[in-house]
Amino acid sequence: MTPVRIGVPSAEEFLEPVQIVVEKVGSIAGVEQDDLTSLSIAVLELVKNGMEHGNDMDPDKEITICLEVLPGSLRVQVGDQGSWTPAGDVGFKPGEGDQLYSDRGRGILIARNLARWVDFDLSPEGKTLATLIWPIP
Amino acid sequence: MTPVRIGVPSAEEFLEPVQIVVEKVGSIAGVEQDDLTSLSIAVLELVKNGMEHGNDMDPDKEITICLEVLPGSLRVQVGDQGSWTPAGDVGFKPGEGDQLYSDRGRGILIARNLARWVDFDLSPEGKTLATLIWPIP
Amino acid sequence: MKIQEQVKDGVTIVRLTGKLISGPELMELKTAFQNLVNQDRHKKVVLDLGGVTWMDSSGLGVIVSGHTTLRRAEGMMKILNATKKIHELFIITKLITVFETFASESEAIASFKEPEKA
Amino acid sequence: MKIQEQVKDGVTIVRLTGKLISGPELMELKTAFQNLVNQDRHKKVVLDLGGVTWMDSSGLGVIVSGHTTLRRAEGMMKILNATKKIHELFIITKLITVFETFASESEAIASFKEPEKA
Ligand SMILES: Nc1ncnc2c1ncn2[C@@H]1O[C@H](COP(=O)(O)OP(=O)(O)O)[C@@H](O)[C@H]1O
Ligand SMILES: Nc1ncnc2c1ncn2[C@@H]1O[C@H](COP(=O)(O)OP(=O)(O)O)[C@@H](O)[C@H]1O
Repeated sequence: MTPVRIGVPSAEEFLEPVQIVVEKVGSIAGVEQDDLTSLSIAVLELVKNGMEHGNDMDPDKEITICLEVLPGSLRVQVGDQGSWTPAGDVGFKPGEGDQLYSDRGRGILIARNLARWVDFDLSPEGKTLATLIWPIP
Repeated sequence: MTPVRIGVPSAEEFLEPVQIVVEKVGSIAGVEQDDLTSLSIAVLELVKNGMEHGNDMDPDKEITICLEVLPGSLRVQVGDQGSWTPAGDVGFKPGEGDQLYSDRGRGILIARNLARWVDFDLSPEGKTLATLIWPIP
Repeated sequence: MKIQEQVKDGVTIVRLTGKLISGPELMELKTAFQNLVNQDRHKKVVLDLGGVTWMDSSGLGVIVSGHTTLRRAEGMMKILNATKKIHELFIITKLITVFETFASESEAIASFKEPEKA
Repeated sequence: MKIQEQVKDGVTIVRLTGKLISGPELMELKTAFQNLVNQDRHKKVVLDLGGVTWMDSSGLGVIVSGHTTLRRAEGMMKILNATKKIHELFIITKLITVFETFASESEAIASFKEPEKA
Protein backbone atom coordinates (compact mmCIF):
# COMPACT_ATOMS: atom_id res chain seq x y z
CA MET A 1 0.00 0.00 0.00
CA THR A 2 1.35 3.39 -0.97
CA PRO A 3 1.86 5.76 2.01
CA VAL A 4 -0.83 8.24 2.95
CA ARG A 5 0.45 11.79 2.63
CA ILE A 6 -1.14 14.97 3.89
CA GLY A 7 0.11 18.51 3.55
CA VAL A 8 -1.74 21.29 5.35
CA PRO A 9 -1.22 24.97 6.15
CA SER A 10 0.03 25.72 9.67
CA ALA A 11 -3.33 26.61 11.16
CA GLU A 12 -5.27 25.04 14.01
CA GLU A 13 -8.38 24.33 11.94
CA PHE A 14 -6.47 21.62 10.07
CA LEU A 15 -5.72 19.65 13.22
CA GLU A 16 -9.07 17.89 13.27
CA PRO A 17 -8.99 16.69 9.64
CA VAL A 18 -5.48 15.37 10.28
CA GLN A 19 -6.66 13.64 13.44
CA ILE A 20 -9.46 11.95 11.51
CA VAL A 21 -7.16 10.77 8.73
CA VAL A 22 -4.56 9.48 11.20
CA GLU A 23 -7.15 7.39 13.05
CA LYS A 24 -8.56 6.07 9.78
CA VAL A 25 -5.12 5.00 8.56
CA GLY A 26 -4.34 3.55 11.98
CA SER A 27 -7.53 1.54 11.86
CA ILE A 28 -6.75 0.23 8.36
CA ALA A 29 -3.20 -0.59 9.49
CA GLY A 30 -4.60 -2.72 12.31
CA VAL A 31 -4.07 -0.48 15.33
CA GLU A 32 -6.53 -1.62 17.99
CA GLN A 33 -9.76 0.38 18.12
CA ASP A 34 -9.03 1.29 21.70
CA ASP A 35 -5.60 2.75 20.84
CA LEU A 36 -6.61 4.93 17.89
CA THR A 37 -7.15 7.98 20.09
CA SER A 38 -3.72 7.57 21.67
CA LEU A 39 -2.17 7.28 18.21
CA SER A 40 -3.81 10.46 16.97
CA ILE A 41 -2.97 12.33 20.19
CA ALA A 42 0.72 11.40 19.82
CA VAL A 43 0.80 12.40 16.14
CA LEU A 44 -1.03 15.68 16.74
CA GLU A 45 1.48 16.64 19.43
CA LEU A 46 4.13 16.50 16.71
CA VAL A 47 1.94 18.28 14.18
CA LYS A 48 1.18 21.11 16.63
CA ASN A 49 4.90 21.46 17.42
CA GLY A 50 5.73 21.67 13.74
CA MET A 51 3.03 24.31 13.21
CA GLU A 52 4.01 26.35 16.27
CA HIS A 53 7.75 26.01 16.67
CA GLY A 54 8.83 25.08 13.16
CA ASN A 55 6.43 27.20 11.11
CA ASP A 56 5.39 29.97 13.56
CA MET A 57 1.72 29.24 12.79
CA ASP A 58 2.24 30.78 9.34
CA PRO A 59 -0.52 29.38 7.07
CA ASP A 60 1.80 29.86 4.11
CA LYS A 61 4.12 27.26 5.62
CA GLU A 62 3.20 23.64 5.06
CA ILE A 63 3.19 20.79 7.55
CA THR A 64 3.51 17.37 5.96
CA ILE A 65 2.38 14.13 7.49
CA CYS A 66 3.33 10.81 5.93
CA LEU A 67 1.86 7.57 7.25
CA GLU A 68 3.42 4.33 6.10
CA VAL A 69 2.47 0.79 7.02
CA LEU A 70 5.65 -1.27 7.57
CA PRO A 71 5.92 -4.85 8.80
CA GLY A 72 4.95 -4.72 12.46
CA SER A 73 4.67 -0.98 12.68
CA LEU A 74 3.03 2.17 11.43
CA ARG A 75 5.59 4.90 10.78
CA VAL A 76 4.43 8.50 10.89
CA GLN A 77 6.70 11.32 9.75
CA VAL A 78 5.84 14.93 10.41
CA GLY A 79 7.81 17.59 8.59
CA ASP A 80 7.87 21.36 9.02
CA GLN A 81 9.82 24.22 7.43
CA GLY A 82 12.21 24.79 10.34
CA SER A 83 15.67 23.32 10.90
CA TRP A 84 15.51 22.30 14.51
CA THR A 85 16.95 19.21 16.10
CA PRO A 86 16.95 18.67 19.81
CA ALA A 87 20.17 19.61 21.62
CA GLY A 88 20.28 16.89 24.25
CA ASP A 89 17.10 16.15 26.20
CA VAL A 90 13.85 17.66 25.00
CA GLY A 91 10.47 17.89 26.56
CA PHE A 92 9.19 18.32 30.06
CA LYS A 93 10.26 16.42 33.10
CA PRO A 94 7.25 17.16 35.23
CA GLY A 95 7.81 17.04 38.94
CA GLU A 96 10.98 19.05 38.65
CA GLY A 97 10.47 22.72 39.52
CA ASP A 98 7.67 24.80 38.08
CA GLN A 99 6.92 22.56 35.15
CA LEU A 100 4.19 20.69 36.97
CA TYR A 101 1.93 23.77 36.89
CA SER A 102 2.96 25.10 33.49
CA ASP A 103 0.06 25.63 31.14
CA ARG A 104 2.03 24.36 28.17
CA GLY A 105 4.75 21.86 27.31
CA ARG A 106 4.02 18.15 27.80
CA GLY A 107 3.68 17.49 24.04
CA ILE A 108 6.83 15.45 23.48
CA LEU A 109 6.44 13.84 26.90
CA ILE A 110 2.98 12.59 25.93
CA ALA A 111 3.97 11.51 22.41
CA ARG A 112 6.96 9.56 23.74
CA ASN A 113 4.92 7.84 26.41
CA LEU A 114 2.14 6.83 24.08
CA ALA A 115 4.14 5.76 21.02
CA ARG A 116 6.81 3.07 20.87
CA TRP A 117 9.34 5.60 19.65
CA VAL A 118 9.54 9.30 18.79
CA ASP A 119 12.57 11.14 17.53
CA PHE A 120 13.61 14.19 15.54
CA ASP A 121 16.01 14.55 12.69
CA LEU A 122 16.73 16.70 9.69
CA SER A 123 15.39 15.70 6.28
CA PRO A 124 17.81 15.50 3.34
CA GLU A 125 16.74 19.11 2.65
CA GLY A 126 17.75 20.14 6.16
CA LYS A 127 14.21 20.53 7.55
CA THR A 128 12.90 19.18 10.85
CA LEU A 129 11.39 15.73 10.50
CA ALA A 130 9.77 14.05 13.48
CA THR A 131 9.38 10.27 13.28
CA LEU A 132 6.93 8.27 15.33
CA ILE A 133 6.68 4.48 15.38
CA TRP A 134 3.51 2.72 16.48
CA PRO A 135 3.39 -1.06 16.85
CA ILE A 136 0.84 -2.99 14.79
CA PRO A 137 0.03 -6.72 14.89
CA MET B 1 -2.48 29.82 2.57
CA THR B 2 -0.47 26.90 1.26
CA PRO B 3 -2.57 24.33 -0.64
CA VAL B 4 -3.90 21.27 1.15
CA ARG B 5 -2.48 18.08 -0.37
CA ILE B 6 -3.58 14.55 0.20
CA GLY B 7 -2.15 11.37 -1.26
CA VAL B 8 -3.93 8.09 -0.60
CA PRO B 9 -3.79 4.50 -1.86
CA SER B 10 -6.42 3.56 -4.42
CA ALA B 11 -8.80 1.86 -2.02
CA GLU B 12 -12.38 2.65 -1.10
CA GLU B 13 -11.70 3.01 2.62
CA PHE B 14 -9.84 6.25 1.91
CA LEU B 15 -12.84 7.92 0.30
CA GLU B 16 -14.40 8.97 3.58
CA PRO B 17 -11.26 10.64 5.03
CA VAL B 18 -10.88 12.49 1.73
CA GLN B 19 -14.53 13.55 1.87
CA ILE B 20 -14.07 14.90 5.38
CA VAL B 21 -10.93 16.85 4.47
CA VAL B 22 -12.53 18.27 1.32
CA GLU B 23 -15.53 19.58 3.27
CA LYS B 24 -13.26 21.01 5.96
CA VAL B 25 -11.16 22.87 3.40
CA GLY B 26 -14.30 23.99 1.58
CA SER B 27 -15.68 25.35 4.82
CA ILE B 28 -12.45 27.24 5.59
CA ALA B 29 -12.40 28.57 2.01
CA GLY B 30 -15.89 29.98 2.51
CA VAL B 31 -18.06 27.52 0.60
CA GLU B 32 -21.57 27.81 2.03
CA GLN B 33 -22.42 25.24 4.68
CA ASP B 34 -25.29 24.04 2.53
CA ASP B 35 -23.02 23.37 -0.46
CA LEU B 36 -20.25 21.45 1.28
CA THR B 37 -21.86 18.10 0.55
CA SER B 38 -22.20 18.94 -3.14
CA LEU B 39 -18.55 19.97 -3.24
CA SER B 40 -17.37 16.73 -1.67
CA ILE B 41 -19.68 14.65 -3.89
CA ALA B 42 -18.23 16.29 -7.01
CA VAL B 43 -14.64 15.81 -5.84
CA LEU B 44 -15.19 12.21 -4.79
CA GLU B 45 -16.61 11.40 -8.25
CA LEU B 46 -13.21 12.39 -9.64
CA VAL B 47 -11.31 10.57 -6.92
CA LYS B 48 -13.29 7.36 -7.50
CA ASN B 49 -12.65 7.63 -11.25
CA GLY B 50 -8.94 8.05 -10.64
CA MET B 51 -8.89 5.03 -8.33
CA GLU B 52 -10.96 2.84 -10.64
CA HIS B 53 -10.10 3.82 -14.18
CA GLY B 54 -6.67 5.41 -13.73
CA ASN B 55 -5.23 3.14 -11.03
CA ASP B 56 -7.31 -0.07 -11.36
CA MET B 57 -8.02 0.05 -7.61
CA ASP B 58 -4.39 -0.90 -7.00
CA PRO B 59 -3.54 0.22 -3.43
CA ASP B 60 0.09 0.58 -4.50
CA LYS B 61 -0.99 3.35 -6.87
CA GLU B 62 -1.47 6.77 -5.35
CA ILE B 63 -4.31 9.23 -5.90
CA THR B 64 -3.39 12.82 -5.16
CA ILE B 65 -5.82 15.56 -4.27
CA CYS B 66 -4.68 19.17 -4.12
CA LEU B 67 -7.03 21.88 -2.86
CA GLU B 68 -6.05 25.48 -3.43
CA VAL B 69 -7.90 28.62 -2.46
CA LEU B 70 -7.71 31.15 -5.30
CA PRO B 71 -9.41 34.53 -5.55
CA GLY B 72 -13.10 33.74 -6.06
CA SER B 73 -12.67 30.01 -6.34
CA LEU B 74 -11.51 26.81 -4.78
CA ARG B 75 -9.49 24.72 -7.24
CA VAL B 76 -9.29 20.98 -6.70
CA GLN B 77 -6.93 18.83 -8.72
CA VAL B 78 -7.14 15.06 -8.66
CA GLY B 79 -4.25 13.09 -10.10
CA ASP B 80 -3.92 9.38 -10.82
CA GLN B 81 -1.23 7.16 -12.39
CA GLY B 82 -2.96 6.68 -15.74
CA SER B 83 -2.54 8.69 -18.92
CA TRP B 84 -6.11 9.21 -20.02
CA THR B 85 -7.65 12.28 -21.54
CA PRO B 86 -11.17 12.31 -22.86
CA ALA B 87 -11.51 11.78 -26.61
CA GLY B 88 -14.41 14.09 -27.33
CA ASP B 89 -17.44 13.94 -25.05
CA VAL B 90 -17.20 12.02 -21.83
CA GLY B 91 -19.76 10.95 -19.34
CA PHE B 92 -23.34 9.84 -19.52
CA LYS B 93 -26.13 11.51 -21.41
CA PRO B 94 -29.00 9.93 -19.55
CA GLY B 95 -32.21 9.67 -21.46
CA GLU B 96 -30.43 8.37 -24.52
CA GLY B 97 -30.67 4.61 -24.86
CA ASP B 98 -29.96 2.21 -22.00
CA GLN B 99 -28.01 4.64 -19.93
CA LEU B 100 -30.99 5.70 -17.86
CA TYR B 101 -31.10 2.27 -16.15
CA SER B 102 -27.38 1.62 -15.98
CA ASP B 103 -26.14 0.86 -12.49
CA ARG B 104 -22.97 2.86 -13.04
CA GLY B 105 -21.69 5.92 -14.88
CA ARG B 106 -23.11 9.32 -13.91
CA GLY B 107 -19.89 10.38 -12.11
CA ILE B 108 -18.69 13.04 -14.52
CA LEU B 109 -22.27 14.09 -15.24
CA ILE B 110 -22.83 14.78 -11.54
CA ALA B 111 -19.45 16.46 -10.98
CA ARG B 112 -19.99 18.75 -13.98
CA ASN B 113 -23.49 19.70 -12.88
CA LEU B 114 -22.52 20.47 -9.31
CA ALA B 115 -19.21 22.28 -9.88
CA ARG B 116 -18.66 25.42 -11.91
CA TRP B 117 -16.18 23.61 -14.13
CA VAL B 118 -14.61 20.16 -14.45
CA ASP B 119 -12.05 19.10 -17.01
CA PHE B 120 -9.28 16.60 -17.62
CA ASP B 121 -5.76 17.09 -18.78
CA LEU B 122 -2.33 15.52 -18.61
CA SER B 123 0.13 16.67 -15.97
CA PRO B 124 3.64 17.71 -17.05
CA GLU B 125 4.60 14.08 -16.28
CA GLY B 126 1.91 12.81 -18.66
CA LYS B 127 -0.52 11.58 -15.98
CA THR B 128 -4.26 12.21 -15.85
CA LEU B 129 -5.11 15.32 -13.87
CA ALA B 130 -8.75 16.27 -13.29
CA THR B 131 -9.42 19.89 -12.36
CA LEU B 132 -12.55 21.11 -10.62
CA ILE B 133 -13.41 24.73 -9.93
CA TRP B 134 -15.87 25.69 -7.19
CA PRO B 135 -16.97 29.32 -6.72
CA ILE B 136 -16.34 30.99 -3.37
CA PRO B 137 -17.41 34.42 -2.17
CA MET C 1 -24.76 3.87 6.65
CA LYS C 2 -27.49 1.98 8.49
CA ILE C 3 -30.28 -0.07 6.89
CA GLN C 4 -33.53 -0.60 8.77
CA GLU C 5 -36.66 -2.32 7.53
CA GLN C 6 -40.22 -1.95 8.64
CA VAL C 7 -43.46 -3.33 7.21
CA LYS C 8 -46.56 -1.12 7.21
CA ASP C 9 -49.84 -2.01 5.48
CA GLY C 10 -48.02 -4.65 3.45
CA VAL C 11 -45.43 -2.14 2.26
CA THR C 12 -41.77 -2.70 3.16
CA ILE C 13 -40.09 0.54 4.12
CA VAL C 14 -36.32 0.40 3.80
CA ARG C 15 -34.83 3.26 5.81
CA LEU C 16 -31.28 4.36 5.13
CA THR C 17 -29.36 6.64 7.44
CA GLY C 18 -25.85 8.10 7.30
CA LYS C 19 -23.40 8.26 4.43
CA LEU C 20 -23.90 6.13 1.31
CA ILE C 21 -20.23 6.08 0.38
CA SER C 22 -18.64 3.42 -1.88
CA GLY C 23 -17.53 0.32 -0.03
CA PRO C 24 -18.80 -2.82 1.69
CA GLU C 25 -21.82 -0.99 3.10
CA LEU C 26 -23.17 -0.25 -0.36
CA MET C 27 -22.82 -3.94 -1.18
CA GLU C 28 -24.97 -4.69 1.88
CA LEU C 29 -27.67 -2.49 0.45
CA LYS C 30 -27.49 -4.37 -2.84
CA THR C 31 -27.93 -7.63 -0.92
CA ALA C 32 -30.83 -6.14 1.03
CA PHE C 33 -32.73 -5.51 -2.23
CA GLN C 34 -32.02 -9.07 -3.39
CA ASN C 35 -33.28 -10.39 -0.04
CA LEU C 36 -36.56 -8.52 -0.49
CA VAL C 37 -37.13 -10.57 -3.65
CA ASN C 38 -36.02 -13.83 -2.01
CA GLN C 39 -38.47 -13.20 0.86
CA ASP C 40 -41.26 -12.18 -1.50
CA ARG C 41 -41.48 -8.71 0.02
CA HIS C 42 -40.53 -6.88 -3.17
CA LYS C 43 -43.94 -6.04 -4.57
CA LYS C 44 -44.32 -2.82 -2.57
CA VAL C 45 -41.14 -1.16 -1.41
CA VAL C 46 -40.51 2.37 -0.18
CA LEU C 47 -36.90 3.53 0.11
CA ASP C 48 -36.71 6.20 2.80
CA LEU C 49 -33.69 8.44 2.16
CA GLY C 50 -34.65 10.95 4.87
CA GLY C 51 -31.65 10.13 7.03
CA VAL C 52 -29.09 10.01 4.23
CA THR C 53 -26.53 12.78 4.70
CA TRP C 54 -24.24 11.97 1.77
CA MET C 55 -24.64 10.06 -1.47
CA ASP C 56 -23.01 10.05 -4.88
CA SER C 57 -23.22 8.20 -8.20
CA SER C 58 -22.28 4.89 -6.54
CA GLY C 59 -25.24 5.17 -4.19
CA LEU C 60 -27.52 6.04 -7.10
CA GLY C 61 -26.09 3.03 -8.96
CA VAL C 62 -27.07 0.65 -6.16
CA ILE C 63 -30.55 2.17 -5.97
CA VAL C 64 -31.02 1.75 -9.74
CA SER C 65 -29.73 -1.80 -9.60
CA GLY C 66 -32.14 -2.48 -6.71
CA HIS C 67 -34.94 -1.06 -8.82
CA THR C 68 -33.97 -3.41 -11.65
CA THR C 69 -33.78 -6.42 -9.31
CA LEU C 70 -37.28 -5.65 -8.01
CA ARG C 71 -38.78 -4.90 -11.44
CA ARG C 72 -37.50 -8.20 -12.86
CA ALA C 73 -39.54 -9.96 -10.16
CA GLU C 74 -42.45 -7.61 -10.84
CA GLY C 75 -41.82 -5.56 -7.73
CA MET C 76 -41.81 -1.82 -7.35
CA MET C 77 -39.75 0.70 -5.40
CA LYS C 78 -40.65 4.30 -4.61
CA ILE C 79 -38.47 6.98 -3.05
CA LEU C 80 -39.37 8.79 0.16
CA ASN C 81 -37.97 11.91 1.85
CA ALA C 82 -35.02 12.62 -0.44
CA THR C 83 -33.45 15.84 0.84
CA LYS C 84 -33.17 18.81 -1.49
CA LYS C 85 -29.55 17.94 -2.30
CA ILE C 86 -30.29 14.29 -3.02
CA HIS C 87 -33.35 15.17 -5.06
CA GLU C 88 -31.00 17.32 -7.15
CA LEU C 89 -28.95 14.21 -7.97
CA PHE C 90 -32.09 12.43 -9.21
CA ILE C 91 -32.81 15.42 -11.44
CA ILE C 92 -29.27 15.78 -12.82
CA THR C 93 -29.20 12.10 -13.75
CA LYS C 94 -32.81 12.08 -15.02
CA LEU C 95 -33.52 9.23 -12.57
CA ILE C 96 -36.42 11.37 -11.50
CA THR C 97 -38.17 9.97 -14.59
CA VAL C 98 -37.66 6.42 -13.30
CA PHE C 99 -38.77 6.78 -9.68
CA GLU C 100 -41.94 8.05 -8.09
CA THR C 101 -40.87 10.27 -5.18
CA PHE C 102 -42.80 11.24 -2.05
CA ALA C 103 -42.31 13.64 0.83
CA SER C 104 -44.85 11.90 3.09
CA GLU C 105 -44.69 8.32 4.25
CA SER C 106 -48.44 7.83 4.36
CA GLU C 107 -48.80 9.09 0.80
CA ALA C 108 -46.01 6.80 -0.36
CA ILE C 109 -47.77 3.84 1.28
CA ALA C 110 -51.20 4.87 -0.02
CA SER C 111 -49.84 5.12 -3.56
CA PHE C 112 -49.55 1.31 -3.64
CA LYS C 113 -53.29 0.83 -2.99
CA GLU C 114 -55.48 -0.30 -5.89
CA PRO C 115 -57.63 2.60 -7.03
CA GLU C 116 -61.12 2.27 -5.55
CA LYS C 117 -63.75 1.10 -8.00
CA ALA C 118 -66.20 3.93 -8.69
CA MET D 1 -16.48 20.50 22.25
CA LYS D 2 -19.47 21.57 24.34
CA ILE D 3 -19.36 23.24 27.77
CA GLN D 4 -22.32 22.90 30.12
CA GLU D 5 -22.59 24.13 33.68
CA GLN D 6 -24.79 22.95 36.50
CA VAL D 7 -24.86 23.86 40.19
CA LYS D 8 -25.54 21.12 42.75
CA ASP D 9 -25.27 21.59 46.52
CA GLY D 10 -23.28 24.76 45.95
CA VAL D 11 -20.78 22.97 43.70
CA THR D 12 -20.43 24.10 40.07
CA ILE D 13 -20.12 21.13 37.75
CA VAL D 14 -18.55 22.03 34.42
CA ARG D 15 -19.32 19.29 31.94
CA LEU D 16 -17.24 18.98 28.78
CA THR D 17 -18.27 16.83 25.85
CA GLY D 18 -16.65 16.10 22.50
CA LYS D 19 -13.12 16.76 21.31
CA LEU D 20 -10.85 19.14 23.22
CA ILE D 21 -8.71 20.01 20.20
CA SER D 22 -6.59 23.20 19.92
CA GLY D 23 -8.49 26.18 18.62
CA PRO D 24 -11.11 28.77 19.56
CA GLU D 25 -13.10 26.24 21.56
CA LEU D 26 -10.25 25.71 24.01
CA MET D 27 -10.08 29.48 24.48
CA GLU D 28 -13.78 29.39 25.39
CA LEU D 29 -13.00 26.91 28.10
CA LYS D 30 -10.28 29.21 29.43
CA THR D 31 -12.81 32.05 29.53
CA ALA D 32 -15.32 29.80 31.27
CA PHE D 33 -12.88 29.24 34.14
CA GLN D 34 -12.23 32.99 34.40
CA ASN D 35 -15.99 33.61 34.48
CA LEU D 36 -16.38 31.23 37.41
CA VAL D 37 -14.07 33.50 39.38
CA ASN D 38 -15.82 36.67 38.18
CA GLN D 39 -19.16 35.22 39.26
CA ASP D 40 -17.77 34.00 42.58
CA ARG D 41 -18.59 30.38 41.76
CA HIS D 42 -14.99 29.21 41.85
CA LYS D 43 -14.72 27.92 45.41
CA LYS D 44 -16.09 24.48 44.60
CA VAL D 45 -15.74 23.31 41.00
CA VAL D 46 -15.97 19.83 39.51
CA LEU D 47 -14.76 19.36 35.94
CA ASP D 48 -16.65 16.45 34.40
CA LEU D 49 -14.59 14.92 31.57
CA GLY D 50 -16.93 11.95 31.11
CA GLY D 51 -18.02 13.05 27.65
CA VAL D 52 -14.58 14.01 26.36
CA THR D 53 -13.59 11.73 23.49
CA TRP D 54 -10.26 13.33 22.59
CA MET D 55 -7.80 15.53 24.43
CA ASP D 56 -4.09 16.28 24.23
CA SER D 57 -1.47 18.50 25.90
CA SER D 58 -3.29 21.67 24.85
CA GLY D 59 -6.43 20.53 26.63
CA LEU D 60 -4.39 19.63 29.70
CA GLY D 61 -2.77 23.07 29.48
CA VAL D 62 -6.12 24.83 29.63
CA ILE D 63 -7.23 22.67 32.55
CA VAL D 64 -4.02 23.47 34.46
CA SER D 65 -4.37 27.16 33.68
CA GLY D 66 -7.99 27.00 34.89
CA HIS D 67 -6.76 25.33 38.06
CA THR D 68 -4.26 28.17 38.56
CA THR D 69 -6.91 30.83 37.91
CA LEU D 70 -9.18 29.25 40.52
CA ARG D 71 -6.41 28.68 43.09
CA ARG D 72 -5.29 32.30 42.90
CA ALA D 73 -8.80 33.27 43.97
CA GLU D 74 -8.74 30.54 46.59
CA GLY D 75 -11.00 28.28 44.58
CA MET D 76 -10.64 24.57 43.95
CA MET D 77 -11.24 22.27 40.99
CA LYS D 78 -11.57 18.50 41.06
CA ILE D 79 -11.75 16.10 38.13
CA LEU D 80 -14.68 13.75 37.50
CA ASN D 81 -15.13 10.77 35.18
CA ALA D 82 -11.87 10.93 33.23
CA THR D 83 -11.90 7.91 30.89
CA LYS D 84 -9.08 5.39 31.14
CA LYS D 85 -7.25 7.04 28.23
CA ILE D 86 -7.54 10.54 29.67
CA HIS D 87 -6.57 9.35 33.12
CA GLU D 88 -3.43 7.98 31.46
CA LEU D 89 -2.53 11.50 30.29
CA PHE D 90 -2.85 12.80 33.86
CA ILE D 91 -0.48 10.05 34.98
CA ILE D 92 2.09 10.55 32.20
CA THR D 93 2.27 14.26 32.97
CA LYS D 94 2.16 13.75 36.75
CA LEU D 95 -0.86 16.08 36.86
CA ILE D 96 -2.46 13.29 38.83
CA THR D 97 -0.49 14.71 41.78
CA VAL D 98 -2.19 18.11 41.27
CA PHE D 99 -5.83 17.09 40.91
CA GLU D 100 -8.13 15.04 43.04
CA THR D 101 -10.02 12.70 40.69
CA PHE D 102 -13.38 10.99 41.16
CA ALA D 103 -15.41 8.39 39.33
CA SER D 104 -18.69 9.31 41.01
CA GLU D 105 -20.38 12.69 40.91
CA SER D 106 -21.87 12.42 44.39
CA GLU D 107 -18.50 11.58 45.88
CA ALA D 108 -16.90 14.50 44.05
CA ILE D 109 -19.57 16.83 45.43
CA ALA D 110 -19.38 15.34 48.93
CA SER D 111 -15.62 15.82 48.99
CA PHE D 112 -16.17 19.59 49.25
CA LYS D 113 -18.16 19.25 52.49
CA GLU D 114 -16.51 20.32 55.74
CA PRO D 115 -15.72 17.26 57.83
CA GLU D 116 -18.41 16.84 60.54
CA LYS D 117 -17.33 17.81 64.02
CA ALA D 118 -17.11 14.73 66.23
N1 LIG E 1 9.15 20.95 15.24
C1 LIG E 1 9.82 21.69 16.14
N2 LIG E 1 10.57 22.74 15.75
C2 LIG E 1 11.24 23.51 16.66
N3 LIG E 1 11.22 23.27 17.98
C3 LIG E 1 10.51 22.24 18.45
C4 LIG E 1 9.77 21.39 17.56
N4 LIG E 1 9.17 20.44 18.30
C5 LIG E 1 9.51 20.69 19.59
N5 LIG E 1 10.31 21.77 19.69
C6 LIG E 1 10.91 22.32 20.93
O1 LIG E 1 10.73 21.39 21.98
C7 LIG E 1 10.01 22.01 23.07
C8 LIG E 1 9.14 21.01 23.79
O2 LIG E 1 8.03 20.64 23.02
P1 LIG E 1 6.70 20.10 23.70
O3 LIG E 1 7.07 19.08 24.70
O4 LIG E 1 5.78 19.64 22.64
O5 LIG E 1 6.09 21.35 24.48
P2 LIG E 1 5.56 22.74 23.88
O6 LIG E 1 5.42 22.58 22.41
O7 LIG E 1 4.21 22.94 24.51
O8 LIG E 1 6.55 23.74 24.30
C9 LIG E 1 9.25 23.16 22.42
O9 LIG E 1 8.95 24.18 23.35
C10 LIG E 1 10.23 23.61 21.35
O10 LIG E 1 11.23 24.46 21.90
N1 LIG F 1 -9.27 9.21 -14.28
C1 LIG F 1 -9.72 8.50 -15.33
N2 LIG F 1 -8.90 7.66 -16.01
C2 LIG F 1 -9.35 6.93 -17.05
N3 LIG F 1 -10.62 6.99 -17.51
C3 LIG F 1 -11.50 7.80 -16.90
C4 LIG F 1 -11.10 8.60 -15.79
N4 LIG F 1 -12.17 9.32 -15.41
C5 LIG F 1 -13.18 8.98 -16.22
N5 LIG F 1 -12.80 8.06 -17.13
C6 LIG F 1 -13.63 7.48 -18.22
O1 LIG F 1 -14.83 8.21 -18.30
C7 LIG F 1 -15.96 7.33 -18.14
C8 LIG F 1 -17.12 8.04 -17.50
O2 LIG F 1 -16.86 8.30 -16.14
P1 LIG F 1 -18.08 8.47 -15.13
O3 LIG F 1 -19.03 9.40 -15.71
O4 LIG F 1 -17.50 8.87 -13.81
O5 LIG F 1 -18.74 7.05 -15.00
P2 LIG F 1 -18.13 5.66 -14.46
O6 LIG F 1 -16.83 5.97 -13.78
O7 LIG F 1 -19.13 5.10 -13.51
O8 LIG F 1 -17.96 4.79 -15.68
C9 LIG F 1 -15.41 6.16 -17.36
O9 LIG F 1 -16.16 4.99 -17.55
C10 LIG F 1 -14.00 6.04 -17.91
O10 LIG F 1 -14.00 5.34 -19.12
